[in-house]
Amino acid sequence: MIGVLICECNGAITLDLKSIADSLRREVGDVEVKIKNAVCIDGFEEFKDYEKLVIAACSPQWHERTFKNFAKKHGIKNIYIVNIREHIAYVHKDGAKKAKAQIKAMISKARAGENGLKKEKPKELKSVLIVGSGIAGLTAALELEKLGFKCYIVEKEGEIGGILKDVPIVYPFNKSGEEIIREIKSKLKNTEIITNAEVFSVSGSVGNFDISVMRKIEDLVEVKSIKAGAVVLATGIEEFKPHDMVEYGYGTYKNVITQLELAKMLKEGKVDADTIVMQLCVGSRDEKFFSYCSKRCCIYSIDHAIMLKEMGKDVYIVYMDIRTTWKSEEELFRKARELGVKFIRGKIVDILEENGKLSLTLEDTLEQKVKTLNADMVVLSSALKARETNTILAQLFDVETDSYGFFKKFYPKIRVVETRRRGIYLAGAASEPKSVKEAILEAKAVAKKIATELKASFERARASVNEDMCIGCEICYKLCPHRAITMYSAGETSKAKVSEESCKACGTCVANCPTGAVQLPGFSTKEMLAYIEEIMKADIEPKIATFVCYECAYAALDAAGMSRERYPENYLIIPVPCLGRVGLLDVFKAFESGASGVLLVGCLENGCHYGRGNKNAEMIVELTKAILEGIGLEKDRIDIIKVVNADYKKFVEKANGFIEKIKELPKLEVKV
Amino acid sequence: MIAEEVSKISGENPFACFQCGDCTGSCPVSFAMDYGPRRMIHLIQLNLEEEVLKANTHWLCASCYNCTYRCPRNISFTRISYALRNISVKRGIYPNKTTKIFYEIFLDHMLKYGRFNEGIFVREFVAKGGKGLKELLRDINLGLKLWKKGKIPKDVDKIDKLDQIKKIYEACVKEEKEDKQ
Amino acid sequence: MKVGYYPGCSLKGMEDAYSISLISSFKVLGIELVEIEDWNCCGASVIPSYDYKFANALAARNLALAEEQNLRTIIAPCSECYNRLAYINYKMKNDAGYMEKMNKILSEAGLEYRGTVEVKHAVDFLVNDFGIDKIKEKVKNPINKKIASYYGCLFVRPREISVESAENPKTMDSLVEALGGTPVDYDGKTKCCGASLVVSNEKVGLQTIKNVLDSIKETEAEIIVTSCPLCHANLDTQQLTIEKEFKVNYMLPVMYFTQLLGLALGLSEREVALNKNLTYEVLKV
Amino acid sequence: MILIIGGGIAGMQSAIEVTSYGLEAAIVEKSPYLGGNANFLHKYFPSMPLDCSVCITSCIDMPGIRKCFYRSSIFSLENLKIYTNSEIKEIKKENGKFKVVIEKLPRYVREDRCVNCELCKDACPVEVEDNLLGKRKAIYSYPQPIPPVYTIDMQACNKCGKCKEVCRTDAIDLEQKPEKIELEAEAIIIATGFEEFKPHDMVEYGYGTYKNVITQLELAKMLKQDNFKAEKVLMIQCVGSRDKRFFAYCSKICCMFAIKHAIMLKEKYPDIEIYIAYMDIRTPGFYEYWYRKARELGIKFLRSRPGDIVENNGKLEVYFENTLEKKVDKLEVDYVVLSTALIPNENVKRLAEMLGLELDEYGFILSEDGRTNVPNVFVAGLASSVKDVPETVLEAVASTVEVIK
Repeated sequence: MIGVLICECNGAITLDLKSIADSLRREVGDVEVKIKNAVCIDGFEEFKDYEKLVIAACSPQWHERTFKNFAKKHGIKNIYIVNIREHIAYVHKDGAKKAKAQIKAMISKARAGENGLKKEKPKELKSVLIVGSGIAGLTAALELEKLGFKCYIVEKEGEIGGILKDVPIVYPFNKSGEEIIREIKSKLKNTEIITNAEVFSVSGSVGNFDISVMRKIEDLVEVKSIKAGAVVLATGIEEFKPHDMVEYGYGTYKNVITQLELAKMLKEGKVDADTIVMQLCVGSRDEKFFSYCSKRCCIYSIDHAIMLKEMGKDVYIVYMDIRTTWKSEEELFRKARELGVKFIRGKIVDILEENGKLSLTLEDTLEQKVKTLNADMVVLSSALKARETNTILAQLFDVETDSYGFFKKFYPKIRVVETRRRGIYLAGAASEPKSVKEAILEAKAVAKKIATELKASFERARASVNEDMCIGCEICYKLCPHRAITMYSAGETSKAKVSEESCKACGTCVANCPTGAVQLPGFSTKEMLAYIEEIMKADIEPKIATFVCYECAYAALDAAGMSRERYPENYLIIPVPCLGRVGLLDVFKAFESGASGVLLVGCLENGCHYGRGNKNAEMIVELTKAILEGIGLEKDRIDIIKVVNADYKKFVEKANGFIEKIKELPKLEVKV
Repeated sequence: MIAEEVSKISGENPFACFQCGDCTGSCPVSFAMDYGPRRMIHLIQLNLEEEVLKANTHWLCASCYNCTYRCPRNISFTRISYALRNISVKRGIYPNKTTKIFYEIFLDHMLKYGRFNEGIFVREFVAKGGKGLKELLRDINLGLKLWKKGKIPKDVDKIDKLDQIKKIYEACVKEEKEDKQ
Repeated sequence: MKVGYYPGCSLKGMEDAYSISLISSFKVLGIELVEIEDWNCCGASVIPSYDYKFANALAARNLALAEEQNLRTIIAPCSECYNRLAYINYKMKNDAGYMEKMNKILSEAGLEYRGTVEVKHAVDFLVNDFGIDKIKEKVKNPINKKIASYYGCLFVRPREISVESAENPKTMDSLVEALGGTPVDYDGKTKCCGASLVVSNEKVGLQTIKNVLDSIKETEAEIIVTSCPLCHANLDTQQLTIEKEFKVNYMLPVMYFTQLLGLALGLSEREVALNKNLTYEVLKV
Repeated sequence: MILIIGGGIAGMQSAIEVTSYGLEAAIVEKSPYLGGNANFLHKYFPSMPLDCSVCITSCIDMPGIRKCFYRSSIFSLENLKIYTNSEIKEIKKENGKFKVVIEKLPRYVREDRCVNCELCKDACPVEVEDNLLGKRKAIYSYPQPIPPVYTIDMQACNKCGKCKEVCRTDAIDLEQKPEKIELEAEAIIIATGFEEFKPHDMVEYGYGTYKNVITQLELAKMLKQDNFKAEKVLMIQCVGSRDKRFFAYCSKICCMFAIKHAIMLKEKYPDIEIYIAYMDIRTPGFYEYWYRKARELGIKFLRSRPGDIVENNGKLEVYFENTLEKKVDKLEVDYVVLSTALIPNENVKRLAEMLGLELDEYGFILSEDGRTNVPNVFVAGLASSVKDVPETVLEAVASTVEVIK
């Protein structure tokens, strides 16, 4: 027996609920249908100990958790929520037929499904591997130690400290890089630092990574294997050596150097020049080299300029924009100006050397004059670029890098220290040039995230593979956005296996498996097909199967509801966790069951919460179009739209337009 | 808007420029320009059409591509200056009479011979008054030397399929008109 | 060895010394030049100034002709021609939309270009494709002189089609070395000679040429070699005018790289039309 | 129990971080809903393309998937208490713990009875102007309110009782009184956020005098309500920031703020003319992409700091020196948008007094990586310095690492 509970929401759900309930009782067997007001307040004790309960109420975005809490209390194993408020009552004039169809479809799905929630195994390993021993890596180790973790730091070079160790005075600490590094190192107690070493193989997943590290001791190579619950990539940055920008003569003229080289001189306290010109943005903000801004050059150039000025030198800074954000940086900028560091807005065009003197040509854009400056030394604030080893590490750890070789953040707004792979984190400049302060902050954030991750044990659904049906085609393995699927050899063929820890339940594998070997409870082929078949029985024409991803798209439809926008009720909603879950089978099942059109609603470009579900969906749309054309049908019957909550009007426009197109097409006749 | 016109002709986006001045510094003839390339782009960004077209900058551009080579934003001022000349020519603006005559004869030759014909050019150029008396005298002096060397402006052969050139020209003119509408 | 050849108007006109020496010296090396039939003017810098689209279409026509005549590689000895043809070739090959646009115009004349031709500068072809070693073998009269190679602009710029790095090119110097000469290093290698500014704005034009000559004079070079008829005309023909206007004395003989090559390969001065250079007499002094 | 003061992005993120580690927490927010300044902003950088402001934090159920604030339903977390409409009255330190008294002001709607059905709103006869929502009723809620309940604006309400009549769950309580709540907290996270400087004192710009001279935050609200119409707009950067007379610091995010708005406007109305008057464009790191994009879209950047604005026949005349042209010029525009300095919330001072916190000369809390001078008191977000969203979130996460120790 399946329970069906319809919420009145104080009367906000302006549908004839009674007649819906009646017809459900009449048309669907083996159900107990009840109408109740304010389910979110009072719960549903009357359905105590039911195996499955379908709740037709407001958007699950509001009260999914509330209902789940009630369900736990009442001993109900599974609840299924149908949104009849934001998706029906608020947006359609007469939504009763759609409401009935949506509820019936959910009942069919509930009937076809089984309990798929599984609790994760608790993670026991309390150790973390950190790649890179710069400020970010060391701080992460320090913080993790305090939380009770054992850390391993793998450093490629013989010395720890990364780029920072050469900096004479680190802004804003007023200490040398060496000092800072030494201080942190002295605090480490439960951390093993392995220098001259590189990672060369990785296996396992969150909670249990197996990592081999190769260590060079003189001519010998030692292999060490490390078990870690999580990994932090803190590889930092390096300075770009502008040999390719021949106009500056770097590498040819001995007195044309980079900021980092100047830093080393300053550390030794010896700068053999009287007039020094610094050029900012060398290689940065330059489409030919690195189009991003390196962020830190302004501040350390000014730092160095002040030091030089205090040594009695004549210093010029040639810049385009000075980027000293926030308080103390801006103060430093002002101090430099007040000390008499000369700022020229422009860009050096050419450097010539004659008798050890350098002469530079540039346009002073504020004076509008092409000038020649004479200097003893030119210091290039060269771009900060990603470590070259990043690409290799990315392959080893199966994470992504961007076109510059920086590691990709999972999401640039709120998930800056995570990667697409669970258990692998980023700290410091490995993902973007950063200040020391930011690097420290990130290291701390990583420590917190790791602590939470290794403590948590979620109860959730995950995909799994039926070994007998798997033919080893590797489609799921290649499409899985989280790299949760691995292939192992089983006799003559290979088979797929899902890592329970890494799977995030997007369903991309299910949608694209040719044999149905991989299944995701809650969105298995059986459940989806049952749902689609049932919902297409709705007494509405034409019917448009609307696959809505449960992230931004669902929220956009909700927002349309809250704003009481209107669109036709022909859009029958098929919720999916991610558009990646929509496969050819689902689309053609919809057509076969009576849909005249199919609309896919998903998250924005680059905005897929699972990485690339919307890209997969695009592929499905293209394929469908080709097939439709191939069998002599109109390819315009399928379309895709990408929206966010804030742009819900776009969806409404699309909905109102797409239906007109569908109406113009002849009715689909499917012969059974 | 002048910027749009420029980018339509040249395919460059002058708005992408962030005014670093690398172009002006590298320009071999910026000393003689009313505005350097940087300022010229700035004026284009501000849509000051009159000042832009009045300037001698784009006429002085020797198309050496120094600016293009150096630009951190991948903008080619050389091509922008071609576009500006196109725009000027369409509005009948030339920096001087010589250029006007030079251009007109060149185009005429393109359509008449498919190639540039030095021999005829010299005769026509002088006939149309492309050179003043003083320069002419000096040129005659130089010309004599050249003549002695056997460096005589020669008549070049016409190409065979001249109609192809004409048709291409007509197609371009037609497209231009369609664009305007 | 056969290779397509786009002479351009200058080489057929006053600067025929370049084409004479090119053909004769390449012949010694065993390179046969196959002229594109019915080629048209590339538009130089004038037609782009007049109508940019038309100019590009003119260049595209030459490419289409070369393709039609099955010429896979064409060499352009004139830097201006090279620039026009190579850039349009680059643009059409790399921008499908542009290819379509250009072909629409070409189709009016019954032509089409699919992007199978490679455009090369004559020097680039000689040094990088034919090969320095093969040239070295054939040198009969090594030219034992200090020689300044003048590259000019369009040999090295813009970046998309540059033969090599603009800041310190070496191709011509390596050729000079192979011919027995001593290359000299100077700043003005790729400085602009002002191109056709001498015609449109004489004062500025002469000044830019002077800048180049000044920087060569400092090196005590004995010969300047060029690889572009316009550069050549500016440095050679206008040298005398500048000497007069600015009251300076350069005495710098200028010759095409092909003339130098021909002499080294044992051709006579006449065979490479050396006497056509205005600075020919200086060489004799 | 961890007390979080302020329910903006930093506060909410801190709450999620603390509770997901299994600790108890409470948020105290002075306005009726959570979200803080995020409620006012339409879209956020730096995600490409821009996505919405509410989509900021993650769902707690599933690892690795971000979801909106309201979608993460943090109001039904069992180990998190949310006190909206509430103010801190008193904080005392006793036995290493903080005794906190908060006053919960009446919202005249019982939070445990309201189902957010909106019937009351339809019944309410009183309509008033709201600076976020535009026109609204005396009983109102936000588009995606957390908590999902209504609020009565008592200043507007005429006590007609019509809402009471339609409410079937009996949620309306017009006689609700302020409530005193006592809490005991082991640690406090201050996340009071920022305010925008209102440049009434900068007479040259006529803010407050000319209707069409507005601030960026005001523009954001107009964009959210979709009622901004103009042909020519000038944005002025560093208004009050980098200015020794007011705030000498650089407000860090205004460049991106302005560029974001300019891009949004330009994409929506391609014919609009937008000028940005700047001294230095500060788009550090990967933000450079947005600067380039803005330039390419044809947004015009004037290197200058306008001197004077005069209203003339409904148009604003702006006088400025174009420093790249070395020329004094005049520009006529429909709107002037001032990118004003971002300053700390005024409540910080009171809190600082109660807790003994050290503030800097501008009223920001002095801190190091989230720690303040008082043990067990932490700070997250813009209460300590100006930050963008990623950094705010980062700090919120980082400061909780201290808490969970």
